[in-house]
Amino acid sequence: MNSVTRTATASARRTTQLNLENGARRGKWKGEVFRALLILCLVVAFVTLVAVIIQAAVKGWPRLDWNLIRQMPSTLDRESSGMQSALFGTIYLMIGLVLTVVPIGVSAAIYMEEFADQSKWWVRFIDLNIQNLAAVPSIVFGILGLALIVRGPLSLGTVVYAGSLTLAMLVLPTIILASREAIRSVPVTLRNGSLGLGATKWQTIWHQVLPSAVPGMVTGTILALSRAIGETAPLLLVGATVFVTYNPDGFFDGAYTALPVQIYQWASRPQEEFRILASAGVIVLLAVLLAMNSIAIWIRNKFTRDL
Amino acid sequence: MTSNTPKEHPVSNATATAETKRPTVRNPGEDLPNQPLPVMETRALNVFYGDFHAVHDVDLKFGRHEITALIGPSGCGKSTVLRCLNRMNDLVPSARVEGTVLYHDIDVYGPKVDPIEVRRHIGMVFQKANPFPKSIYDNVAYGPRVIGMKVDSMDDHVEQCLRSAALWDEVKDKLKESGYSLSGGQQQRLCIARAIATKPDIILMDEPCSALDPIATSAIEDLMLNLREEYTIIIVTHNMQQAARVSDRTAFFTARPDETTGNRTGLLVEFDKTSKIFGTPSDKRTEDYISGRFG
Amino acid sequence: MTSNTPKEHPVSNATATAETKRPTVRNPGEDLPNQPLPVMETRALNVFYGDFHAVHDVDLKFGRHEITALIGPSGCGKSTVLRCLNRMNDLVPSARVEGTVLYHDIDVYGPKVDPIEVRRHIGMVFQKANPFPKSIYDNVAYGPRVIGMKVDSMDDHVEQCLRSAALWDEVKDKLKESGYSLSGGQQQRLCIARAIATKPDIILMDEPCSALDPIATSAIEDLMLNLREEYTIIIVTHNMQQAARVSDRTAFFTARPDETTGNRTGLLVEFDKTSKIFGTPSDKRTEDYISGRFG
Amino acid sequence: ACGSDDGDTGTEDPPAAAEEGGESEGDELSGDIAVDGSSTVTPLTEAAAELFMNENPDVRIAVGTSGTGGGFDKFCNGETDVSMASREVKQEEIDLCAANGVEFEELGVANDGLAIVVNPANDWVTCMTVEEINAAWKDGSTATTWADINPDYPDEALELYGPGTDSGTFDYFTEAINGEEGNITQNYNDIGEDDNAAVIGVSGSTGAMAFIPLSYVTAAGDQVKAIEVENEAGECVAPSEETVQAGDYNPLGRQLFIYPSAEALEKPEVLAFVEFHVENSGPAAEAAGFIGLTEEQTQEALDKVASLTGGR
Amino acid sequence: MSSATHTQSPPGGDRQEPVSLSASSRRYGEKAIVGWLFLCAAFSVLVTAGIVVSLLTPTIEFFNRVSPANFFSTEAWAPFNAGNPGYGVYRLVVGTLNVTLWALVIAIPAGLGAAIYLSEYASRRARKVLKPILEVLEGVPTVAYGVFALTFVTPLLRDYWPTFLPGQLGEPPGVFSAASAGIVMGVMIIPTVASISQDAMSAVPSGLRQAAYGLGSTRMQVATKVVVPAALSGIVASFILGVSRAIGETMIVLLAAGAAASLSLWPNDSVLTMTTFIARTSTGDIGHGTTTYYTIFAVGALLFAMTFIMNMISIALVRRFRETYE
Ligand SMILES: Nc1ncnc2c1ncn2[C@@H]1O[C@H](COP(=O)(O)OP(=O)(O)OP(=O)(O)O)[C@@H](O)[C@H]1O
Ligand SMILES: Nc1ncnc2c1ncn2[C@@H]1O[C@H](COP(=O)(O)OP(=O)(O)OP(=O)(O)O)[C@@H](O)[C@H]1O
Ligand SMILES: [Mg+2]
Ligand SMILES: [Mg+2]
Ligand SMILES: O=P([O-])([O-])[O-]
Repeated sequence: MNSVTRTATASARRTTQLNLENGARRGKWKGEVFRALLILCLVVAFVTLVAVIIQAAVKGWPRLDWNLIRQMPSTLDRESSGMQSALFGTIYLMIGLVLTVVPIGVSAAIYMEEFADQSKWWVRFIDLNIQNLAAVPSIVFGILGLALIVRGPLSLGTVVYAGSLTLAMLVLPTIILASREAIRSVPVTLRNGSLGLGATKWQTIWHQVLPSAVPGMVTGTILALSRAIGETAPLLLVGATVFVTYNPDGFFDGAYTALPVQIYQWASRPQEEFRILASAGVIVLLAVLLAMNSIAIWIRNKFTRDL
Repeated sequence: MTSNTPKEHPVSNATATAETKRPTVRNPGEDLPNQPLPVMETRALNVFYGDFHAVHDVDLKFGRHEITALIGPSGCGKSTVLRCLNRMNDLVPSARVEGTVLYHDIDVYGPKVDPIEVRRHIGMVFQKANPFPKSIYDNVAYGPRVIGMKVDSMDDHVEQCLRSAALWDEVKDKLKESGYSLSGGQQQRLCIARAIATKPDIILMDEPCSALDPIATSAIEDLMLNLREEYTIIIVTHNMQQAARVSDRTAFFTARPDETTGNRTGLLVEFDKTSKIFGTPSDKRTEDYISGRFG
Repeated sequence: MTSNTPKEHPVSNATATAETKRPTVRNPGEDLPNQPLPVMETRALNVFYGDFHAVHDVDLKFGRHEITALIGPSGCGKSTVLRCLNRMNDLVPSARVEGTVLYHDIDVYGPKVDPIEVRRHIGMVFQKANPFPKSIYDNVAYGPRVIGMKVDSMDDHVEQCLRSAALWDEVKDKLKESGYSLSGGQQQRLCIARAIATKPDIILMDEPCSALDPIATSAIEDLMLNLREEYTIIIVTHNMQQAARVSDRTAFFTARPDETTGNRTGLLVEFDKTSKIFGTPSDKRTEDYISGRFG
Repeated sequence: ACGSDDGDTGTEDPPAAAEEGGESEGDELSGDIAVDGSSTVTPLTEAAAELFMNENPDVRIAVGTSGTGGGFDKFCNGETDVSMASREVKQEEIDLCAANGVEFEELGVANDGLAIVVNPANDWVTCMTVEEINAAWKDGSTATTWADINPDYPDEALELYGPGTDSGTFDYFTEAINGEEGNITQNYNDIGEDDNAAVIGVSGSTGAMAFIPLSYVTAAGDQVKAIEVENEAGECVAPSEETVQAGDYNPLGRQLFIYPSAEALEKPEVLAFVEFHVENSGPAAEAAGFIGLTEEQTQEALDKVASLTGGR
Repeated sequence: MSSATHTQSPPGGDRQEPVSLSASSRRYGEKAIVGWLFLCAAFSVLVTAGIVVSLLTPTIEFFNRVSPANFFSTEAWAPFNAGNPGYGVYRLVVGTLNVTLWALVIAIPAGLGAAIYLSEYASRRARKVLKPILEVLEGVPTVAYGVFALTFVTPLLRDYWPTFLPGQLGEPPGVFSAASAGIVMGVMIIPTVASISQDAMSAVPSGLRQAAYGLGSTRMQVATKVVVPAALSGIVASFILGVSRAIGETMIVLLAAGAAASLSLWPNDSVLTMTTFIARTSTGDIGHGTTTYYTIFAVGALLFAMTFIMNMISIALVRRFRETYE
């Protein structure tokens, strides 16, 4: 190493040091401000949820007691009125919904992922149709339910199952899309492994694909259900707008109401007691929702780690 | 960590490196018939993915109880050809196969042929070991079960397959554990055990060692040489030395770009005994490839 | 399509293949100092991904205006080491780097060092050509713009970079077209042009040719040899012949499995002049690898 | 107590309930009753239903809120036993019921008044004429300030709140004040079924005016101030229980109705409930914020029931 | 080769049985299963058909009574006015757009910002926590948001309205306002916009990001100059889907936006949206068979058509995006 090289190296070193070290780059603060703004955006969304919860909790506080879910709705006795029939109505709605929509949705997803030939125009049409259906306003499903299920061809009347069926159509696309996602995420190597052994397509699906896809499907389904549980508009149209002081006694019989409908009912009454009940009801609804979502997230985390 | 092992191999000195060097062929003087006795054969095989012409006019004969290696640069269609042999390409919706693929003189693309049945005769092992998320035992038993194979005792059958795959000693105490609990090389041998459990005639292997370390690789290579006694093996490999070590015959593919579209279509350049391909290839492109000028 | 080109290279006959063969080294007799004059250096470099120890104790010196090749089997940590040099590993959340990486004697992991600034000095070219979905012109101009580089005329600068990347003639009439409209090899050269547009000191290349055909590969290799006049180049490659053809020094890595966990940790086996590594390696493992016994 | 599988018409065979109730008393009432209709009447019927169910625990009454029109729609389709209405049934609805063979009777169950309310800070108005109200509310009204209604009023911006176009209250008000159902200015704040929103609106703005059911005035306390309305006799009358019952508070006093179907009345529990509803008008109305029936009104209603059931 | 069976074992073969490649069974069960699966997939088409039929039949009846010229006009919206009815749906559309506009003013920047944060800034662990919360947010019942708008946001707006603003803008809103509904709806839509945008951004190949970082870009430059432009069609799709959700949302506007069919784009006015009209009227007083009754379906059909078109655009954009990178 001669002295020329050494000087060159030394000067290079100095400039580099100046360059590499902090502060050399101008405008660093821009990045920080930008990041702060982004966090703010996220916070706006989250803070509102917190505000919704706090506001409902504060307002509904006087009525956040066991009577709320133990008692039936009452006009005379607003202080201890509850929403048991609404809670049960919602449970019935959900059971009817799950039994209807899960088999159809999962089957449709299997067909679209495993059997459908994407080059066929009608497959693409079904695909497009599912995607589009996923974004149709819920009130339109209410109209559909009213025209075809409550009245019209099915004429079920305003029974629980009519509500379940209406909600089923509403969440069907979500379930299909989530199940397809779950099926698609099963590694293709697993499929090839099975098919390469001479297993038939259905054997491969049944023995390899579905077991691996179940966690994803369950997660997607729970998330879809937690959407359905809060749907109000379509239920208003298909007959859940009822003051009922007893729980449903079947899927095809009698009157029912549901949590969000009961909340809406109370929220639009003049008396302060009902407003309080509405807020307390919001808390109950959110609690049910959070519970469902937590289960979904738990399932997802548990199983994605294993795969 | 510097090596203190004394060098065991005589090495040519650095000045000799200007000369073209080739991989070591396992058994150059072996008595192999000049023409394979084909158990499987392709004739004018062309494969398209949609409009893309992936493989052009491949004529190959795979000899019974031989190991045939398919080599060539990335994207030249080796895997594509391999997948045609047991109709795994049926699973790629855009794939279209032209030409004839004969298995015991039956066209596997014939109208009455059931691809499922084809795959029961021609097993497959993949690049990435893909055990099922089940126990080791169930991995091996899966094939016999789904094809409804009659076996006297499934336990015995599983044991025998694991023995054939040189895996029995390592797993015999944990047959109920998940296949995922094994190391990469063991997983790959499990996949081989799984493939032979259905008693296929031919085993296709697509770069079975490319994700494995030297020790696991050499275990699989030994296994292949043993399996050759009972099965016909066709292997795709990137590793020329591996082809040279294990195969009886080698097919060299390359890809030729289309002048107008720039799409690269794979084609068979040369097919011959392995010793010939690595010794005195008759095509300049083979020569270039095995001497490492590209790929 | 059989070749009718007469063979241009003398070939050793098949019986000679039992001897170990090695890639051809470009310039074995070149006058290269025995020790590199390091512009960059790693000392006891260890990298972890979460709990997984990916790379163990790497000491390397990268010489000014030299091409250094990192070779070794898949998963031995070549890319990991390369990414440490310009702190690209910062972007992998689980990655943790221990040891020292010196650039002009400054620790690039030092407390006051801004990783953005490091990357402005040490450019990078990736395995898969990754042009931005923008015009060819904007691809090249992107770097100078984001770092706020002062150039007299951006047009001239872009032209000069494209010329340096041996791409100008092919694209000069379609600078406004998308970078995606180019072929694979052209895209890779575009990425090189983009990397040199910010006038870095060092260029890191991670398997820049592995997805390219022979012609494109050789264009990039020629380009590297030219760029060496102005830049220090560090290249990771799977293709030993490529390392032999282009590099001045070669570092050979391998991976050693942990006895209890089975996790494979990468380590540096040997680092020397390329002619030495491919001629008379001093480690058995290097020997095994370059003679194709695994990998 | 699920009487029958036919959800539309409820229980048809009372004995079924006896089995299920398991009570010793044979005359214990049981069965399901489906009531639907006016949102105005809903609290009243809910109260009556609750009181009734306290005495007859095996009877289950479901009260829906589809609005007067929606209620008749279901009622005439045979989906409900009793329909609640805040106005008299319309000809189309009569026709629809007739087409489906549904016979019914109209029973008054309470009195209600529509109150005109203003902000408590409004000190310029105590009594308005129908013409003044009309000037503010009629279709095509150009009044934007109180002065536009009557030059004596201050130049305060006028802000109007009223129930939704879909409510019986709306129909009643438009007919009584503007002479034609649905005739209303484009410039009012439609607060839908939520009459309380009108209270909030009026309490928040000095120049606001709204029409709401009298019951909501009571519930609203002193957030709003109800004003007097000059009746047909030219007297300024404040809305109150007495003035409404007496019919002095006109044209904004009204009766609320239920419409049981003849078929439903054949079921003893429905008959019992309807009679109970009429007889207990006072307590129910009090609970729901309405005004009970006078004795004559009660008797008239009971007579109608009797005539429909042939004195059963 | 017509037969799939070859009885002659090839020379040197050790396989004694004949080789057969014909199907060993017809697998009817399998075919039946596929048939069932197809029916399930086709069921979704049936649902759409059901929607179209249930909307179209009464809509045709509506247009038998009211001319399309009247419906698609700026005339008064007074379907209840027996004496002087008006069916100018334009007012409802404007009302809907008013609320949508204010929703988007909130949702687009916040949703995009949240998406950029999640995709480019958040650590994997943070993302694993935040993304599910976002999903929970997407599932918060709109009736809860509606109650919140009515009982919290509205009073807040009325008390703290910037009255120093000139003209109409300075007047505090009433009990019902587009602003209250719009703001809450905007917050409701943030998760939708954020999660689709984030999907689009995370689908941008990491190679592009690495290239940009490798050139010495800052995180902000990578996000704004590389990732967002590369994911643009997916991001726009999320905006359009957000619009579509805003247009179709019912409970918030039902509770908070009021029902005055005013032709106004001011945030402090009360407006009547298409969904409010449908929900109100179909649970309201009107008799079956009246023209007003059919109006519900005409408005419903228009709502469906509008959201349908937006969904299609959004789907097409997402598809284009996917095609670029998959
Ligand atoms: N499913 C597919 N759809 C479309 N093109 C495909 C598909 N599979 C492979 N190709 C294309 O066909 C050509 C041949 O691919 P193939 O996988 O057979 O090559 P290969 O020789 O096995 O390469 P490698 O060594 O990388 O595995 C390539 O250009 C590839 O891009
Ligand atoms: N982001 C990551 N997170 C966790 N582990 C990683 C990550 N990247 C690499 N690894 C692991 O680190 C080890 C070294 O990987 P690296 O990519 O550096 O190897 P390589 O020598 O470049 O291999 P190749 O030749 O296949 O590119 C491998 O075992 C790999 O699985
Ligand atoms: Mg391949
Ligand atoms: Mg690498
Ligand atoms: O529900 P209504 O009383 O307004 O018809």
